[in-house]
Amino acid sequence: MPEMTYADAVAKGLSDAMRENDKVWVLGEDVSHGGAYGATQGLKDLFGGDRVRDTPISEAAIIGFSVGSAMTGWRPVAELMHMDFSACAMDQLVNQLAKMRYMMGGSTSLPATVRCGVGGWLNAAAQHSQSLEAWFTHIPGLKVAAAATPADVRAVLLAAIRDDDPVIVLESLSLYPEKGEVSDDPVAAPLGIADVKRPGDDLTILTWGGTVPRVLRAAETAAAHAVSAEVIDLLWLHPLDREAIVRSIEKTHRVLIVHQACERAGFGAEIAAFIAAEAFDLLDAPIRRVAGLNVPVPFAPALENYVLPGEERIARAIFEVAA
Amino acid sequence: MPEMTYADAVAKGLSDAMRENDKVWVLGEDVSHGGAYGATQGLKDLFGGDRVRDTPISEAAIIGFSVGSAMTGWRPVAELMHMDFSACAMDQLVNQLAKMRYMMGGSTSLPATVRCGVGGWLNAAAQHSQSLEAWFTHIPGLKVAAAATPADVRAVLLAAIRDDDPVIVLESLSLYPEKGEVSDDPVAAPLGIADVKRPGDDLTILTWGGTVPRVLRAAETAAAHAVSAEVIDLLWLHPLDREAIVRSIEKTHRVLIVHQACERAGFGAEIAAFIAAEAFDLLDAPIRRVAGLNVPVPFAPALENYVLPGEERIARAIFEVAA
Amino acid sequence: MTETTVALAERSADGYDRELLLSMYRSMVKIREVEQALVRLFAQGRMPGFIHSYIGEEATAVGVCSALRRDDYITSTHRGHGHILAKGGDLDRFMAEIYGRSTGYSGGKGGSMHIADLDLGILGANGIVGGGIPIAAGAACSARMAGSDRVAVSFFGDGASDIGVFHESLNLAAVWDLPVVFVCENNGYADFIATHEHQRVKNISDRAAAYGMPGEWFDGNDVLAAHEATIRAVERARAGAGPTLLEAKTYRWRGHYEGDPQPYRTSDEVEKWRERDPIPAFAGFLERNQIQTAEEAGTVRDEELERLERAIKFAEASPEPEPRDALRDTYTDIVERGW
Amino acid sequence: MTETTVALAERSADGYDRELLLSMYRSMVKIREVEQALVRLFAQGRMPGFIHSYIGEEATAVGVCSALRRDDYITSTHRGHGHILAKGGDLDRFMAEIYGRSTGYSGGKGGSMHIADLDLGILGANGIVGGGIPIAAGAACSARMAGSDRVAVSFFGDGASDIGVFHESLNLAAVWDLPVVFVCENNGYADFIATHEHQRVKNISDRAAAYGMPGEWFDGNDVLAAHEATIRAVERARAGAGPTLLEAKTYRWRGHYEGDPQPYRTSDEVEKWRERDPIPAFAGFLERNQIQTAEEAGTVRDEELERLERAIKFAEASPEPEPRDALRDTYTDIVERGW
Ligand SMILES: Cc1ncc(C[n+]2csc(CCOP(=O)(O)OP(=O)(O)O)c2C)c(N)n1
Ligand SMILES: Cc1ncc(C[n+]2csc(CCOP(=O)(O)OP(=O)(O)O)c2C)c(N)n1
Ligand SMILES: [Mg+2]
Ligand SMILES: [Mg+2]
Repeated sequence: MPEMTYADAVAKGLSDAMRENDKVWVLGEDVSHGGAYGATQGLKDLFGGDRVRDTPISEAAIIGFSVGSAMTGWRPVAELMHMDFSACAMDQLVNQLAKMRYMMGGSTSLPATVRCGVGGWLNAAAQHSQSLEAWFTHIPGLKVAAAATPADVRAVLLAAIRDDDPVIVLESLSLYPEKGEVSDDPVAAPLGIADVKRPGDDLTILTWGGTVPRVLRAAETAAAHAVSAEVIDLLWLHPLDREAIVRSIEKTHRVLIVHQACERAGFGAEIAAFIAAEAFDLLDAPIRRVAGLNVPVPFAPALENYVLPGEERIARAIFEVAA
Repeated sequence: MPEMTYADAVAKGLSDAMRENDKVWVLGEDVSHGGAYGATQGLKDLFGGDRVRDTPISEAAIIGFSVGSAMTGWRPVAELMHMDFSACAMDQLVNQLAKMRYMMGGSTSLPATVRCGVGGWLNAAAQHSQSLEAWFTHIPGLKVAAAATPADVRAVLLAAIRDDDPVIVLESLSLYPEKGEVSDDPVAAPLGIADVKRPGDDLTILTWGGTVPRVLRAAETAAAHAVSAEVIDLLWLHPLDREAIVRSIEKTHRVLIVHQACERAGFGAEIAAFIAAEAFDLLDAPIRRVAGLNVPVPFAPALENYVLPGEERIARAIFEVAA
Repeated sequence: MTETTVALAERSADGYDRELLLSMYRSMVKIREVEQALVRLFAQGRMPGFIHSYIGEEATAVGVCSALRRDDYITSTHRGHGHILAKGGDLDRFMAEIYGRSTGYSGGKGGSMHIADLDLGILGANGIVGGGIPIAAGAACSARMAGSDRVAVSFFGDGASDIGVFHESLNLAAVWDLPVVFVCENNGYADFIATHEHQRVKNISDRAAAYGMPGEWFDGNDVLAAHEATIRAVERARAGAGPTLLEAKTYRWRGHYEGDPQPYRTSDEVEKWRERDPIPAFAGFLERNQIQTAEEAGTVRDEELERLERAIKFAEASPEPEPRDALRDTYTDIVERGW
Repeated sequence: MTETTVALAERSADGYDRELLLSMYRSMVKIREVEQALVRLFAQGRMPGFIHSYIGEEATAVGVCSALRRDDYITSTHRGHGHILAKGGDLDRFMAEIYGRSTGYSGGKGGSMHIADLDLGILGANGIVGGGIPIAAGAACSARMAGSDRVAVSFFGDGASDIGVFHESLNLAAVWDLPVVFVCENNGYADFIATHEHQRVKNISDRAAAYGMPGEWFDGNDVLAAHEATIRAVERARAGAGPTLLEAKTYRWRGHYEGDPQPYRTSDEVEKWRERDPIPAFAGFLERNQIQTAEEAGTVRDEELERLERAIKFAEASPEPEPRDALRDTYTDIVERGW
């Protein structure tokens, strides 16, 4: 299988989807030029300016046009360069895109995909580093996915675009340059199915997006100290793979949740609440979260690395939970 | 103590604050006319058009102007008629208001208050019934409060306006006409302190806002069946009164969380996660949540009453958790 | 900015199709009677929620929609009844939805503010001020990309012309030359605030210049002015010449919502506008031009009232939705858990 | 729309204060040298994050800010270095912040995109396009309510003039007659997209009409044009006559960010604008008007370079922030938990 960067894998997923269905089109700021981070590179050459459309800096219109497009037979794929900018489009995302089908009693569907560049470790400070997936998982009508490898992001994107409901796809900005193998065939990720990225027996680590590689490295460290962590990359936050979570806890009886977003009211809270309600009797230890500290993401590397959940902090938590 | 409606108590809290500090001013849609729900009634007559300002339908500007005002010595109190419309102002709320102090290394403070009409039971459908507090509790830099009685809403508002940080205040639209006693003296709610609205021994119910009276009624029902529920009205979601929560669980060992917002990734999840991490060993039963079902709020009363957490559903959960 | 309005009294019917004119009249009467019935029924507590009455503005919805094809799109607003009916919405399902019944357009999930009929190109009323503007433009984009000559119309109010997404949508529609007509219904108020108190532009249609698109205002109480302005804009749109901003100058007879005590305006002001009632004005025009007699006009009203009575009966006889229906339609595939 | 630009070459210095002109020149040179140094240092990997260079646009920041008082407010953008320095920002703290050091304006919490100095009325650069526009208007509202004659200026780009909050802010500022000057820096591009590709209006200043406010464009490479247009707008604002929209027509010499490969434009185009370099043009003006000799201009540059060297040394010698500093400043009272 060919190796490519995460950013190229995004472009590949998009071109797979555009090739298999000519109702798929792409819009966003700079997308005809590859986008700010190269994730739409080459699409305009392949599919033309009608299906790869640059927009002004108008996030509300980007999503609003997508709503109208999706209601009238097309499959728009909108890019929000940084997820922070979704704040400029929340009405269209939440009050329109998410609810339109329901408000109409099911008489329409909205097969739109919204791709968001997510997270920190870019030294881009508080307005360009947020992971806001919790907002969207809270809103019925949206599906939410995240991917941490080139193969996964391609597969998740394909699944999202094929899906008949709106899907918010989180792409980890810090992973864009990372390389990995991606198959030639367009393989879509099965909806709502998590991926056990590393099997283990002593504790279950639930994570997604930008923290996946960090968790895997921390799990390596732990393994060197005879702690065997099972690492589950959720891939889908909604629908959530509850069975996979419970299955793993049945084995390990201990849970650590890791995510990049701020801890308070992050999606990790929902997972913990689910477990505390539905798998309570399986637990041998408190449910532990390691997440972004409850502060805005600061600029200076020394600060940012302290605030975001890095390998060292994750490793410490692994030992504590396993103890 | 005089009796007044919740809406009048809001106006009273605002006029208390405007009287004690002439830097306090009010802006929003229709506020000079009392606002859509009467919660700013009389303020313009008392304080004049300079301090009670109507705006166009421009939620982003309402909050953005508040940011600029708060940074330059004033204490704006912005009204968002329905919390659903906060979606039109999220960038200013989240990327500006919440983060400005931090991004500036503490060299400014932002004493702004944002009042939001919240929640359903109005037959106003999906775009006028949301409880979106989880979004804001997730964002460092904001404080979040909610009130369920006339006295509380007056006290919380006063505290919010006096506070030097931005505070989002949730006012329950369905409670606006409800009456209660409100003292003549301006009493502010202590920051981050919950209120035990009903003492009890068998389980702890944590709730806030529009569900408080429903929980209290359900607790009455339970009491008639010899189940003694302690009902804690959190009043502040951030800062959260963790001590009060733990203190109660030390007594009851059982927890039910009730809120109006959708269950998935609602703020109840954060509370459950906190308890599952920090009070795990105190628990005798799984943590249970009763909340809005994970669908948009529908219009027809038969549907809406099914979706929102009503007395019957709460009562059932009380018996289950206590069992 | 072209000023095109010729008072209805001076107009001739030359060039107009008789049937079209008659159907326009009928449509205006239908809307008026439906709205008056809703006002009455709502006051009786027969339906839940809120009612935003369209009374007095009928000429705009009808003038605009009569210039559209069945397969053209519209988006509408919280004050949307007129638009839905003018575009051909089914009265039974419409009424049942406002009653919150299972036979309604959305099975009771949406109510007055969320009626849609995709078969008629009605992409939904909308509870968010300005919310429908980019949606119409997105639909226009679909038409454009499909190579069809369908157009989209977005209705919205004077108040909506102040919200950010108005600006973003018009700008982007212009940049993409989309076949969309933005129809701003300036009815004098946004909630309790008069138009001149929430903006300082003389004509809202002047805002078109900010996007390099043509803008035009018309007398919103003159159904032919509305129709003709829309025809011009639609022709441009179908020809690929891009969007237009139209402004209808009209007036909201009733309060913002039913129950609004309206301390913010005088009854004199309202009275003056009631004298400019678009329906008798159009009836007079039809009479002068020998298209419809006063008697025939009376028959139209009677027929519409009878039709309306049936719709009300239909709605009132329809069952409430089953509570568990609430669990469907959030997604195409997932049914949520109930209790 | 008034067209006021008179080419710098034809201008006279009559009526200008000599010291003002000299300080304007110095300010432009300072910005240019700082920006060139940052480009170089960033390429060497000496600082984290992103750099959005202001090179080529110096006349606008300086022309505008030289028309302001110390106690007037400004809000700035991601491309904000020029504004901060023109408003008098302290070079040491500025440079240290861009380096992410504890001695920086925000102690390293903000970086290049979030520099502020409340004592100088600098209410912050801003990472969100258009984010600062309502903030400036809110500050103007404070001035108004306090009965002071302070004004506020909001800087933003051509791209920002398409975002919703631009529209909402200008509309509301007009309705409230606020003392704010909206300064749109049309530098030809928003990211990789040329201005004419993201909007269809001839002059961005024409958008003023949509709000019933005056609009005026000027040659953004002519520091006196910028200064004079601002003086006019500020006078109106101080006199209570409300806001103005100004458009500076200028050009971004470098890529959107340092590292931008710029396939979207030709080097010819860039070259043409480099020939319109605002700094030599202004130096020539000062020389012709016997205000500053070429030699003196050289001295200014040397002095600024020396000052700059000190600032760089200061920044590089400053310590990184302590990790646990990250836990402060979210709130005035709560310190967050660390690990
Ligand atoms: C974003 C948003 N803000 C506020 C409201 C509350 N609201 C509903 S209708 C309305 C007034 C709308 O005025 P206009 O656009 O002129 O339409 P009209 O009611 O006059 O038809 C307001 C403020 C809303 N629904 N959405
Ligand atoms: C709301 C928002 N959308 C997108 C971006 C990403 N972005 C940063 S700068 C920029 C271009 C800004 O163009 P313009 O306003 O013309 O300013 P210039 O960079 O030319 O000075 C974009 C799209 C952002 N920061 N904020
Ligand atoms: Mg109106
Ligand atoms: Mg630009």
